[in-house]
Amino acid sequence: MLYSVKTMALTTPALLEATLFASGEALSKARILKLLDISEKELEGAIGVLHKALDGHGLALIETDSELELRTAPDATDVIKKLRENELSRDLGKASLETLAIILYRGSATRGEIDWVRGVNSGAAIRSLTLRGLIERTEDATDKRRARYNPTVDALAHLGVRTREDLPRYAEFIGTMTEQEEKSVAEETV
Amino acid sequence: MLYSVKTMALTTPALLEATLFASGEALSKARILKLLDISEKELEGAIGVLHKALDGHGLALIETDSELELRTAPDATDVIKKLRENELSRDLGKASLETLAIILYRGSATRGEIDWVRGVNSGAAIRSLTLRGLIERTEDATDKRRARYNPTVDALAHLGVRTREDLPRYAEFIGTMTEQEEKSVAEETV
Amino acid sequence: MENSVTKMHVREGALHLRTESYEGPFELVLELIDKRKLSVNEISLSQVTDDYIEHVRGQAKFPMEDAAQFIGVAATLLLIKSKSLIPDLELSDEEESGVDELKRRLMEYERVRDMMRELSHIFGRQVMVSAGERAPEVVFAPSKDLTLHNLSSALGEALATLEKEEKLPEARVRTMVTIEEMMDRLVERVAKKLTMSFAEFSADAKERVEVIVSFLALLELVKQGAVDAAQHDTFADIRITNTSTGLPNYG
Repeated sequence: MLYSVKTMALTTPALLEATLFASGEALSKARILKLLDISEKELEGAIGVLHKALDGHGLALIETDSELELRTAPDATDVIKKLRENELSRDLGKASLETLAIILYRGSATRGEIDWVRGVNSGAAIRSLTLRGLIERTEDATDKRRARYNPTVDALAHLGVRTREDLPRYAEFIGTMTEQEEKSVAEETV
Repeated sequence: MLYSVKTMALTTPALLEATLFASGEALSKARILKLLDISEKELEGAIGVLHKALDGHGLALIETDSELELRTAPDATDVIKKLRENELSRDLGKASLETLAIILYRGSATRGEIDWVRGVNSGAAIRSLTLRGLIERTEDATDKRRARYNPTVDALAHLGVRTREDLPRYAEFIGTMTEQEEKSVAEETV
Repeated sequence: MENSVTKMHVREGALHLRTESYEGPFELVLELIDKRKLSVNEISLSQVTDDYIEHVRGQAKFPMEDAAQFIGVAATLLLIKSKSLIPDLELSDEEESGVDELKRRLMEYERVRDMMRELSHIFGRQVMVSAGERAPEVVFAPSKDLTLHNLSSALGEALATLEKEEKLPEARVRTMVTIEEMMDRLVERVAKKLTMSFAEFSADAKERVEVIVSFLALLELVKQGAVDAAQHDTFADIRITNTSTGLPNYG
C-alpha cells in the first residue's frame, strides 16, 4: 500500500471507529490489523480507548474474541424500535438459552461439553442458535474434526452487553467453572 | 425496568446519534423531532452538543437546512477506500460460495431457504454477494414482504452458465435438496 | 411445576412442540431437590429417586432421543439409593465414577440454570442494532475463487453436512440398549446381594424387607419404563437394534 494510515490526523481509535462504521457489519480483528496496518497490541489499546470514548454516546463497541462491531448503545432501544421495528427479536426457547449461556460464559464450547452439562442432546438448540446467527461454528484447536461454538457479536448485541465480561454475574459464574470443565469428559455424550 | 444492564439514561444528543446511526441515511429534521419527541430548540441544542462530542472521533455529523446524517470523518477517507477495495477484491470464501451456489442451482432462493440448507445465518454472505453484483434482490411472488435472491446476468455470464441444467452435478444436488426438504418442515428464518 | 416449564418453552420453527415436559433429567432432579430445600449430595439424591422415577414414568410423551438420558440418570440414582439402603453393596470403580460424575454434572447444570435465568431477563430487551443499510453502490466484482468447480464443491459439502445432520437422531437412539442392559444388571446384582444379606437381618428385618421389596418393584418399573420409551409408536420408524455396542459418533 502506498498511503500510510499513521500519517493522518485521526488517532488509531478514531480510525478504528470510522472503519467499523463504514463496514456496517462485524469485522474480524485479523482484517482490521491489516486495514489499519497496526500491531495486535496497538489494536488492543485502540479498543480500550474507543470503549471509553464512546461512554455516554449513542453508540457502543461490541467485542468478541475474534470480531468487532459498532452498534447502537443498549439504552437507545426505545428510540431505535420506532425506526427498526422489524428487528424485534423473538424469544429464545429454554434449551437454546441454556446452550447460549454455556457458550457465552465459557467463551466457547464443543458439542460434547454442552451435552455433558445439559444432560440432553443439544443438537436442535445448536442448530437453532446457528441459524439465528447467535453462535458460529469454528474448528477446535486441538481436534480439527470437532466443532467448537463461539458467540457472535449479534449474541452480545441481543443481550445489550459490549463484551462477555459485562454479562450478569460473570465473575461469579466463571469462578468455579474452569474446575468443572477440566474434569468433564468432553467428547463423550452422556 | 427491573433487569436492565445499565440503566443510565442517554442524553438527547446521544439518542440523536443512535438514531442517525441506525437509520443509515440522511433523516429529515422533521422526522427526528417526531422520533425523539423533542422541540426544534432542543434539537438545535442537541446538534451543537453532538458536533462537539464527535470531535476527534471517526464519525462526523453532516447538517443541511432540512436534514441530518452521520458519516465517516473526512480524515478517514484513505482507510475507508482501502476497506472498500478490500471488500471487493478478496476471495468470496466458503460462506459466500455456498450461498451463491444455492441461489444458482435453485434459480432463486429466499433467505429462509438459504439459511435452511446451510444451517447458518447467511445475512453477511448475502450482503457481500449483493455488493459485488453477483446476486440481486427481488420480491417473492407469493409473499411480497419476503426477499428472493437471483443471480445477476453478470454473474451468469462470468461463469458461462446458459441454463441451470448445465451446472455440474445439477440433478444430484437438486434431488438431495428436494429430498431433505420433504423430510423436514422447512424452518423459516427471517 | 411442569407448567412453568411449558410457559418458557417457545420454540423457534414448527419442528418441536413439547408440552408438560422437562427440558432434561438434570432439571427434573434439581427441581425435586429444590422442592425439599436440599442441596446436591448423595443423601438428597437418594431421597428424590422415587419421585424422579415416578415423574419419568408419568411422562407419556417422551422425546425419543432424550428418553435414554432420563433413564440413564434414573439408573445412577438407583445406584445411589441402593447404596443407601444396602450399605454392603459395593460399587465398582466405574459405578463410583458414574455417581461422582452425576453429582458434578448436576452442580454444573445448577450454575447453567442460573446463567440461563440471568440471560432470559435481558435477552432481546435492549438490542443493540447495527448501522443502517445505505443504498449499496453495486460494483460487479467477481473473485479468483468464483468458479463453477468451487461453487459445486461448496454446495456438495453443504448438502453432505445437511444429510448428516438429518440422520443423527437414529444414531443417538442406540444408546438405549446399553442402558436397558445396565438396568438388568443392576436388578440382578441387588437381588443377589439381598439374598446374601438376609441371614444378617435382625429384629427389624420385617421393616427392612418391605423397603427393599418396594425398591425392587421400583427397579422393575424403571425397566418397563425403558421398554415403553423404546417402543413408543410415534417413533415407530426408528429402529432399535441389539447389535450396537459403541457410542454413537457425532462427528
